[in-house]
Amino acid sequence: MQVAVLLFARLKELVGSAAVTLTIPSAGTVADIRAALGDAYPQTQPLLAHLLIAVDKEYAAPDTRVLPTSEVVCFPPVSGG
Amino acid sequence: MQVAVLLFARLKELVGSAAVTLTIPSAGTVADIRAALGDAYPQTQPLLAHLLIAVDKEYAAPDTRVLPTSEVVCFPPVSGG
Amino acid sequence: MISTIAITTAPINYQRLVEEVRTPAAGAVVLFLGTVRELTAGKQTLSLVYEAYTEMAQKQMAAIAEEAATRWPIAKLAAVHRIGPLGLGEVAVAVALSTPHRAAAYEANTWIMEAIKARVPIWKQEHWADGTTEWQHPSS
Amino acid sequence: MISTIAITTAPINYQRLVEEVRTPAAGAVVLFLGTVRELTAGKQTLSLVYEAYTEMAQKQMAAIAEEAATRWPIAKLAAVHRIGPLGLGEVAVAVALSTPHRAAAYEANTWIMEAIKARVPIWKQEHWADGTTEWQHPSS
Repeated sequence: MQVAVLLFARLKELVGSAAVTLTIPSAGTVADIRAALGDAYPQTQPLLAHLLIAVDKEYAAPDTRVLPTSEVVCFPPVSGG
Repeated sequence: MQVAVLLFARLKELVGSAAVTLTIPSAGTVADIRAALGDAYPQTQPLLAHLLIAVDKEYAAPDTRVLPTSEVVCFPPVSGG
Repeated sequence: MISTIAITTAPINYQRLVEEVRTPAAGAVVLFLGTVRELTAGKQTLSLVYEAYTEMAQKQMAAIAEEAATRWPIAKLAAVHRIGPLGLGEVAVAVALSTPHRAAAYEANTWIMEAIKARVPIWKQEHWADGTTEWQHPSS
Repeated sequence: MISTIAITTAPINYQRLVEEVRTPAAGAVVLFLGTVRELTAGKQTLSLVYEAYTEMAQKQMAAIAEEAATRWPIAKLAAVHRIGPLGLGEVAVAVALSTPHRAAAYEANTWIMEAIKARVPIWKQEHWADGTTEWQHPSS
Protein backbone atom coordinates (compact mmCIF):
# COMPACT_ATOMS: atom_id res chain seq x y z
CA MET A 1 0.00 0.00 0.00
CA GLN A 2 1.20 3.49 -0.78
CA VAL A 3 1.02 6.18 1.88
CA ALA A 4 1.58 9.91 1.48
CA VAL A 5 3.74 11.18 4.36
CA LEU A 6 4.39 14.79 5.34
CA LEU A 7 7.81 15.79 6.69
CA PHE A 8 8.91 18.75 8.81
CA ALA A 9 12.00 20.69 9.85
CA ARG A 10 15.39 18.91 9.64
CA LEU A 11 13.73 15.78 8.24
CA LYS A 12 12.20 17.76 5.39
CA GLU A 13 15.58 19.37 4.77
CA LEU A 14 17.39 16.00 4.65
CA VAL A 15 14.85 14.46 2.26
CA GLY A 16 14.61 17.61 0.16
CA SER A 17 10.81 17.55 0.10
CA ALA A 18 7.87 18.32 2.40
CA ALA A 19 5.98 15.21 1.27
CA VAL A 20 6.98 11.72 0.11
CA THR A 21 5.12 8.57 -0.86
CA LEU A 22 6.19 5.40 0.98
CA THR A 23 5.29 1.78 0.28
CA ILE A 24 4.35 -0.37 3.29
CA PRO A 25 2.56 -3.74 3.74
CA SER A 26 -1.20 -3.58 3.32
CA ALA A 27 -1.91 -4.07 7.05
CA GLY A 28 0.97 -1.77 7.86
CA THR A 29 1.76 0.16 11.02
CA VAL A 30 3.66 3.22 12.16
CA ALA A 31 6.73 0.99 12.64
CA ASP A 32 6.54 0.12 8.94
CA ILE A 33 6.45 3.82 8.05
CA ARG A 34 9.62 4.40 10.03
CA ALA A 35 11.40 1.49 8.35
CA ALA A 36 10.23 2.46 4.88
CA LEU A 37 11.40 6.04 5.35
CA GLY A 38 14.87 4.88 6.41
CA ASP A 39 15.10 2.45 3.47
CA ALA A 40 13.94 4.97 0.85
CA TYR A 41 15.96 7.89 2.27
CA PRO A 42 19.13 6.53 3.94
CA GLN A 43 20.20 10.11 4.76
CA THR A 44 17.42 10.18 7.41
CA GLN A 45 19.04 7.34 9.42
CA PRO A 46 20.63 9.67 12.05
CA LEU A 47 17.16 11.02 12.88
CA LEU A 48 15.21 7.75 12.83
CA ALA A 49 15.81 6.70 16.46
CA HIS A 50 14.13 9.84 17.80
CA LEU A 51 11.66 10.35 14.95
CA LEU A 52 8.09 11.15 15.98
CA ILE A 53 5.16 9.98 13.87
CA ALA A 54 1.65 11.38 14.03
CA VAL A 55 -1.42 9.75 12.50
CA ASP A 56 -4.47 11.96 12.00
CA LYS A 57 -2.90 14.72 14.14
CA GLU A 58 -2.21 12.54 17.21
CA TYR A 59 1.10 11.05 18.34
CA ALA A 60 1.05 7.40 17.25
CA ALA A 61 2.63 4.31 18.86
CA PRO A 62 4.69 1.92 16.70
CA ASP A 63 1.82 -0.60 16.48
CA THR A 64 -0.76 2.00 15.33
CA ARG A 65 -2.37 0.83 12.08
CA VAL A 66 -1.98 3.07 9.03
CA LEU A 67 -4.87 3.24 6.57
CA PRO A 68 -4.69 4.54 3.01
CA THR A 69 -6.79 7.50 4.19
CA SER A 70 -4.60 8.27 7.23
CA GLU A 71 -2.82 11.61 7.49
CA VAL A 72 0.72 10.46 8.34
CA VAL A 73 3.36 12.97 9.42
CA CYS A 74 6.98 12.36 10.42
CA PHE A 75 9.11 14.87 12.32
CA PRO A 76 12.15 15.21 14.60
CA PRO A 77 11.87 16.11 18.31
CA VAL A 78 10.04 19.39 18.73
CA SER A 79 11.81 22.62 19.72
CA GLY A 80 9.17 25.30 20.12
CA GLY A 81 8.83 27.67 23.04
CA MET B 1 13.91 59.49 77.57
CA GLN B 2 10.95 60.28 75.35
CA VAL B 3 10.68 58.70 71.91
CA ALA B 4 8.24 59.54 69.13
CA VAL B 5 6.90 56.33 67.61
CA LEU B 6 4.93 55.93 64.37
CA LEU B 7 2.20 53.29 64.13
CA PHE B 8 0.60 51.58 61.14
CA ALA B 9 -2.46 49.57 60.16
CA ARG B 10 -4.32 47.66 62.90
CA LEU B 11 -1.95 49.01 65.54
CA LYS B 12 -2.70 52.58 64.52
CA GLU B 13 -6.41 51.74 64.62
CA LEU B 14 -6.22 50.21 68.12
CA VAL B 15 -4.29 53.16 69.54
CA GLY B 16 -6.38 55.70 67.67
CA SER B 17 -3.37 57.68 66.46
CA ALA B 18 -0.62 57.39 63.84
CA ALA B 19 2.04 58.63 66.28
CA VAL B 20 2.59 58.37 70.05
CA THR B 21 5.29 59.45 72.47
CA LEU B 22 6.67 56.70 74.72
CA THR B 23 8.93 56.98 77.74
CA ILE B 24 11.81 54.47 77.97
CA PRO B 25 15.06 54.28 80.00
CA SER B 26 17.82 56.59 78.75
CA ALA B 27 19.93 53.73 77.34
CA GLY B 28 16.77 52.05 76.08
CA THR B 29 16.30 49.42 73.41
CA VAL B 30 13.68 48.15 71.01
CA ALA B 31 12.54 45.73 73.74
CA ASP B 32 11.80 48.74 75.96
CA ILE B 33 9.73 50.32 73.18
CA ARG B 34 7.61 47.18 72.94
CA ALA B 35 7.07 47.07 76.71
CA ALA B 36 6.30 50.78 76.97
CA LEU B 37 3.75 50.55 74.15
CA GLY B 38 1.93 47.67 75.86
CA ASP B 39 1.95 49.51 79.21
CA ALA B 40 0.68 52.80 77.81
CA TYR B 41 -1.89 51.21 75.45
CA PRO B 42 -3.12 47.93 76.97
CA GLN B 43 -5.47 47.45 74.00
CA THR B 44 -2.37 46.64 71.88
CA GLN B 45 -1.53 43.55 73.97
CA PRO B 46 -3.03 41.04 71.47
CA LEU B 47 -0.66 42.39 68.78
CA LEU B 48 2.50 42.71 70.88
CA ALA B 49 3.82 39.16 70.46
CA HIS B 50 4.06 39.55 66.68
CA LEU B 51 4.76 43.28 66.60
CA LEU B 52 7.54 44.37 64.26
CA ILE B 53 9.70 47.35 65.11
CA ALA B 54 11.85 49.30 62.67
CA VAL B 55 14.56 51.76 63.62
CA ASP B 56 15.71 54.17 60.92
CA LYS B 57 13.83 52.20 58.25
CA GLU B 58 15.45 48.81 59.05
CA TYR B 59 13.97 45.90 60.97
CA ALA B 60 15.44 46.07 64.47
CA ALA B 61 16.31 43.28 66.92
CA PRO B 62 15.13 43.54 70.56
CA ASP B 63 18.57 44.66 71.77
CA THR B 64 18.90 47.45 69.20
CA ARG B 65 19.62 50.75 70.99
CA VAL B 66 17.14 53.57 70.51
CA LEU B 67 18.47 57.13 70.41
CA PRO B 68 16.42 60.31 70.87
CA THR B 69 17.03 60.98 67.16
CA SER B 70 15.99 57.48 66.00
CA GLU B 71 13.00 57.08 63.68
CA VAL B 72 11.06 54.35 65.50
CA VAL B 73 8.09 52.63 63.85
CA CYS B 74 5.87 49.84 65.18
CA PHE B 75 3.60 47.71 63.01
CA PRO B 76 1.80 44.36 62.82
CA PRO B 77 2.88 41.58 60.42
CA VAL B 78 2.86 42.82 56.84
CA SER B 79 0.18 41.79 54.33
CA GLY B 80 1.10 43.38 51.02
CA GLY B 81 1.21 41.61 47.68
CA MET C 1 19.80 45.58 35.59
CA ILE C 2 17.25 46.68 38.21
CA SER C 3 15.05 49.37 36.69
CA THR C 4 11.78 50.56 38.23
CA ILE C 5 11.29 49.78 41.95
CA ALA C 6 8.35 51.78 43.23
CA ILE C 7 5.54 52.23 45.71
CA THR C 8 2.80 54.20 44.00
CA THR C 9 -0.80 55.34 44.37
CA ALA C 10 -1.27 55.35 40.58
CA PRO C 11 -2.63 52.39 38.58
CA ILE C 12 0.19 50.01 37.62
CA ASN C 13 1.13 50.00 33.94
CA TYR C 14 2.39 46.42 33.75
CA GLN C 15 3.02 46.62 30.01
CA ARG C 16 5.60 49.32 30.63
CA LEU C 17 7.31 47.05 33.17
CA VAL C 18 7.39 44.11 30.73
CA GLU C 19 8.84 46.34 28.01
CA GLU C 20 11.49 47.54 30.49
CA VAL C 21 12.68 43.99 31.18
CA ARG C 22 12.58 42.62 27.62
CA THR C 23 16.04 42.31 26.08
CA PRO C 24 17.75 40.17 23.42
CA ALA C 25 20.14 39.07 26.20
CA ALA C 26 17.31 37.09 27.81
CA GLY C 27 15.05 34.40 26.41
CA ALA C 28 12.49 34.33 29.21
CA VAL C 29 10.23 36.95 30.79
CA VAL C 30 7.92 36.25 33.72
CA LEU C 31 5.38 38.82 34.89
CA PHE C 32 3.38 38.34 38.09
CA LEU C 33 0.30 40.44 38.87
CA GLY C 34 -1.41 40.36 42.22
CA THR C 35 -5.00 41.51 41.67
CA VAL C 36 -7.90 42.29 44.00
CA ARG C 37 -9.93 39.11 44.45
CA GLU C 38 -13.67 39.24 45.05
CA LEU C 39 -13.94 36.28 47.44
CA THR C 40 -11.70 35.36 50.39
CA ALA C 41 -12.72 32.29 52.40
CA GLY C 42 -16.30 32.82 51.27
CA LYS C 43 -16.44 36.50 52.27
CA GLN C 44 -17.11 39.09 49.61
CA THR C 45 -14.71 42.00 49.11
CA LEU C 46 -15.95 45.37 47.87
CA SER C 47 -12.54 47.02 47.78
CA LEU C 48 -9.13 47.01 49.46
CA VAL C 49 -7.01 49.73 50.95
CA TYR C 50 -3.26 49.24 51.07
CA GLU C 51 -1.23 51.30 53.51
CA ALA C 52 2.58 51.47 53.45
CA TYR C 53 5.43 52.77 55.53
CA THR C 54 6.53 54.11 52.19
CA GLU C 55 10.22 54.95 52.58
CA MET C 56 10.98 51.64 54.29
CA ALA C 57 8.82 49.72 51.81
CA GLN C 58 10.79 51.25 48.95
CA LYS C 59 14.09 50.28 50.64
CA GLN C 60 12.89 46.73 51.28
CA MET C 61 11.69 46.29 47.70
CA ALA C 62 15.08 47.46 46.44
CA ALA C 63 16.91 45.15 48.85
CA ILE C 64 14.81 42.18 47.71
CA ALA C 65 15.54 42.99 44.06
CA GLU C 66 19.27 43.19 44.74
CA GLU C 67 19.25 39.92 46.68
CA ALA C 68 17.36 38.19 43.85
CA ALA C 69 19.96 39.44 41.38
CA THR C 70 22.70 37.72 43.40
CA ARG C 71 20.76 34.42 43.44
CA TRP C 72 19.62 34.20 39.80
CA PRO C 73 21.10 35.45 36.49
CA ILE C 74 18.55 38.22 36.17
CA ALA C 75 18.98 40.33 33.03
CA LYS C 76 16.42 42.99 34.00
CA LEU C 77 13.94 43.45 36.84
CA ALA C 78 11.10 45.84 37.67
CA ALA C 79 8.67 45.74 40.61
CA VAL C 80 5.87 48.05 41.68
CA HIS C 81 3.41 47.90 44.60
CA ARG C 82 0.35 50.08 44.53
CA ILE C 83 -1.12 51.57 47.73
CA GLY C 84 -4.32 53.40 48.58
CA PRO C 85 -7.83 52.25 47.63
CA LEU C 86 -8.16 49.54 44.97
CA GLY C 87 -11.29 48.15 43.34
CA LEU C 88 -12.05 44.55 42.41
CA GLY C 89 -9.69 43.17 39.75
CA GLU C 90 -7.20 46.04 40.00
CA VAL C 91 -3.47 45.29 40.10
CA ALA C 92 -1.94 45.66 43.58
CA VAL C 93 1.55 44.40 42.79
CA ALA C 94 3.53 43.65 39.64
CA VAL C 95 6.92 41.94 39.32
CA ALA C 96 8.51 41.59 35.87
CA LEU C 97 11.91 40.10 35.18
CA SER C 98 13.94 38.48 32.43
CA THR C 99 16.59 35.73 32.55
CA PRO C 100 18.53 33.89 29.83
CA HIS C 101 16.58 30.65 30.45
CA ARG C 102 13.08 29.78 31.59
CA ALA C 103 13.45 28.02 34.94
CA ALA C 104 15.29 30.89 36.62
CA ALA C 105 12.62 33.39 35.57
CA TYR C 106 9.84 31.45 37.29
CA GLU C 107 11.96 30.70 40.38
CA ALA C 108 13.23 34.24 40.86
CA ASN C 109 9.78 35.75 40.40
CA THR C 110 8.25 33.30 42.91
CA TRP C 111 10.97 34.08 45.44
CA ILE C 112 10.60 37.85 45.01
CA MET C 113 6.84 37.71 45.59
CA GLU C 114 7.35 35.59 48.72
CA ALA C 115 9.92 38.08 49.99
CA ILE C 116 7.64 41.04 49.26
CA LYS C 117 4.80 39.43 51.19
CA ALA C 118 7.10 38.60 54.11
CA ARG C 119 9.24 41.72 54.42
CA VAL C 120 7.83 44.83 52.77
CA PRO C 121 5.92 47.04 55.25
CA ILE C 122 2.61 47.24 53.41
CA TRP C 123 -0.76 46.29 54.93
CA LYS C 124 -4.04 45.33 53.37
CA GLN C 125 -7.38 46.42 54.78
CA GLU C 126 -10.40 44.50 53.54
CA HIS C 127 -13.59 46.45 52.95
CA TRP C 128 -16.16 43.67 53.05
CA ALA C 129 -19.50 43.75 51.30
CA ASP C 130 -21.23 43.68 54.71
CA GLY C 131 -19.88 47.18 55.43
CA THR C 132 -17.15 46.18 57.89
CA THR C 133 -13.42 46.73 57.46
CA GLU C 134 -10.60 44.49 58.65
CA TRP C 135 -6.82 44.82 58.63
CA GLN C 136 -5.11 41.63 57.42
CA HIS C 137 -2.20 40.64 59.65
CA PRO C 138 -0.97 37.07 59.12
CA SER C 139 -0.24 35.07 62.31
CA SER C 140 -1.12 37.96 64.61
CA MET D 1 -12.11 29.36 31.22
CA ILE D 2 -9.74 28.68 28.31
CA SER D 3 -9.86 31.62 25.91
CA THR D 4 -7.32 32.21 23.14
CA ILE D 5 -5.26 29.17 22.07
CA ALA D 6 -3.49 30.00 18.84
CA ILE D 7 -0.63 29.41 16.44
CA THR D 8 -0.04 32.63 14.54
CA THR D 9 2.37 34.35 12.18
CA ALA D 10 1.44 37.77 13.60
CA PRO D 11 3.31 39.51 16.44
CA ILE D 12 1.93 38.40 19.82
CA ASN D 13 -0.09 41.02 21.70
CA TYR D 14 0.66 39.80 25.22
CA GLN D 15 -1.23 42.67 26.84
CA ARG D 16 -4.44 41.42 25.21
CA LEU D 17 -3.76 37.95 26.64
CA VAL D 18 -3.21 39.34 30.14
CA GLU D 19 -6.41 41.37 29.93
CA GLU D 20 -8.26 38.22 28.81
CA VAL D 21 -7.20 36.29 31.91
CA ARG D 22 -7.66 39.04 34.52
CA THR D 23 -10.78 38.53 36.61
CA PRO D 24 -11.99 39.44 40.12
CA ALA D 25 -12.38 35.69 40.68
CA ALA D 26 -8.58 35.35 40.70
CA GLY D 27 -5.92 37.07 42.78
CA ALA D 28 -2.89 35.98 40.77
CA VAL D 29 -1.86 36.35 37.13
CA VAL D 30 1.35 34.89 35.70
CA LEU D 31 2.48 35.73 32.17
CA PHE D 32 5.40 33.94 30.53
CA LEU D 33 7.06 35.27 27.39
CA GLY D 34 9.65 33.30 25.45
CA THR D 35 11.71 35.80 23.47
CA VAL D 36 14.43 35.44 20.83
CA ARG D 37 17.79 35.42 22.60
CA GLU D 38 20.88 36.80 20.94
CA LEU D 39 23.42 34.31 22.32
CA THR D 40 23.12 30.50 22.66
CA ALA D 41 26.16 28.68 24.03
CA GLY D 42 28.36 31.52 22.81
CA LYS D 43 26.96 31.52 19.24
CA GLN D 44 25.27 34.66 17.95
CA THR D 45 21.74 34.49 16.55
CA LEU D 46 20.61 36.86 13.81
CA SER D 47 17.03 35.59 13.67
CA LEU D 48 14.91 32.47 14.14
CA VAL D 49 12.38 30.75 11.97
CA TYR D 50 9.68 28.65 13.66
CA GLU D 51 7.88 26.02 11.60
CA ALA D 52 4.75 24.22 12.80
CA TYR D 53 2.55 21.33 11.84
CA THR D 54 -0.13 23.87 12.51
CA GLU D 55 -3.37 21.87 12.91
CA MET D 56 -1.72 19.37 15.25
CA ALA D 57 0.11 22.12 17.14
CA GLN D 58 -3.21 23.87 17.74
CA LYS D 59 -4.76 20.60 18.99
CA GLN D 60 -1.80 19.90 21.28
CA MET D 61 -1.85 23.41 22.72
CA ALA D 62 -5.57 23.04 23.47
CA ALA D 63 -5.03 19.60 25.03
CA ILE D 64 -2.27 20.97 27.26
CA ALA D 65 -4.51 23.84 28.36
CA GLU D 66 -7.34 21.45 29.21
CA GLU D 67 -5.01 19.15 31.14
CA ALA D 68 -3.61 22.09 33.09
CA ALA D 69 -7.15 23.14 33.99
CA THR D 70 -7.76 19.71 35.55
CA ARG D 71 -4.56 19.95 37.63
CA TRP D 72 -4.81 23.52 38.94
CA PRO D 73 -7.75 25.81 39.77
CA ILE D 74 -7.22 27.96 36.69
CA ALA D 75 -9.71 30.81 36.39
CA LYS D 76 -8.67 31.83 32.86
CA LEU D 77 -5.96 30.77 30.44
CA ALA D 78 -4.61 32.03 27.11
CA ALA D 79 -1.62 30.75 25.12
CA VAL D 80 -0.19 31.74 21.74
CA HIS D 81 2.84 30.48 19.81
CA ARG D 82 4.15 32.52 16.92
CA ILE D 83 5.67 30.90 13.83
CA GLY D 84 7.59 32.17 10.82
CA PRO D 85 10.62 34.47 10.97
CA LEU D 86 11.33 36.30 14.25
CA GLY D 87 13.95 38.91 14.98
CA LEU D 88 16.03 39.33 18.16
CA GLY D 89 13.94 40.08 21.22
CA GLU D 90 10.60 39.25 19.60
CA VAL D 91 8.06 37.15 21.48
CA ALA D 92 7.86 33.53 20.24
CA VAL D 93 5.45 32.19 22.85
CA ALA D 94 3.16 33.69 25.49
CA VAL D 95 1.23 31.90 28.23
CA ALA D 96 -1.05 33.93 30.53
CA LEU D 97 -3.25 32.51 33.24
CA SER D 98 -5.00 33.45 36.45
CA THR D 99 -5.69 31.44 39.61
CA PRO D 100 -7.24 32.36 42.98
CA HIS D 101 -3.86 32.14 44.75
CA ARG D 102 -0.26 32.74 43.79
CA ALA D 103 1.49 29.37 44.00
CA ALA D 104 -0.82 27.64 41.53
CA ALA D 105 -0.33 30.39 38.94
CA TYR D 106 3.46 29.92 38.90
CA GLU D 107 3.22 26.12 38.96
CA ALA D 108 0.60 25.83 36.23
CA ASN D 109 2.43 28.27 33.97
CA THR D 110 5.73 26.40 34.45
CA TRP D 111 4.05 23.07 33.67
CA ILE D 112 2.32 24.42 30.55
CA MET D 113 5.57 25.78 29.14
CA GLU D 114 7.31 22.46 29.78
CA ALA D 115 4.45 20.62 28.06
CA ILE D 116 4.54 23.01 25.09
CA LYS D 117 8.27 22.47 24.64
CA ALA D 118 7.86 18.69 24.91
CA ARG D 119 4.71 18.02 22.90
CA VAL D 120 3.68 20.78 20.50
CA PRO D 121 4.94 20.11 16.95
CA ILE D 122 6.84 23.34 16.37
CA TRP D 123 10.51 23.53 15.40
CA LYS D 124 13.06 26.28 15.69
CA GLN D 125 15.65 26.99 13.02
CA GLU D 126 18.57 29.14 14.11
CA HIS D 127 19.93 31.65 11.61
CA TRP D 128 23.39 32.25 13.01
CA ALA D 129 25.40 35.41 12.52
CA ASP D 130 27.99 33.39 10.54
CA GLY D 131 25.41 32.86 7.78
CA THR D 132 24.60 29.21 8.53
CA THR D 133 21.21 27.83 9.54
CA GLU D 134 20.51 24.95 11.92
CA TRP D 135 17.33 23.15 12.97
CA GLN D 136 17.17 22.63 16.73
CA HIS D 137 16.13 19.10 17.63
CA PRO D 138 16.74 18.17 21.29
CA SER D 139 18.26 14.71 21.90
CA SER D 140 18.27 13.82 18.20
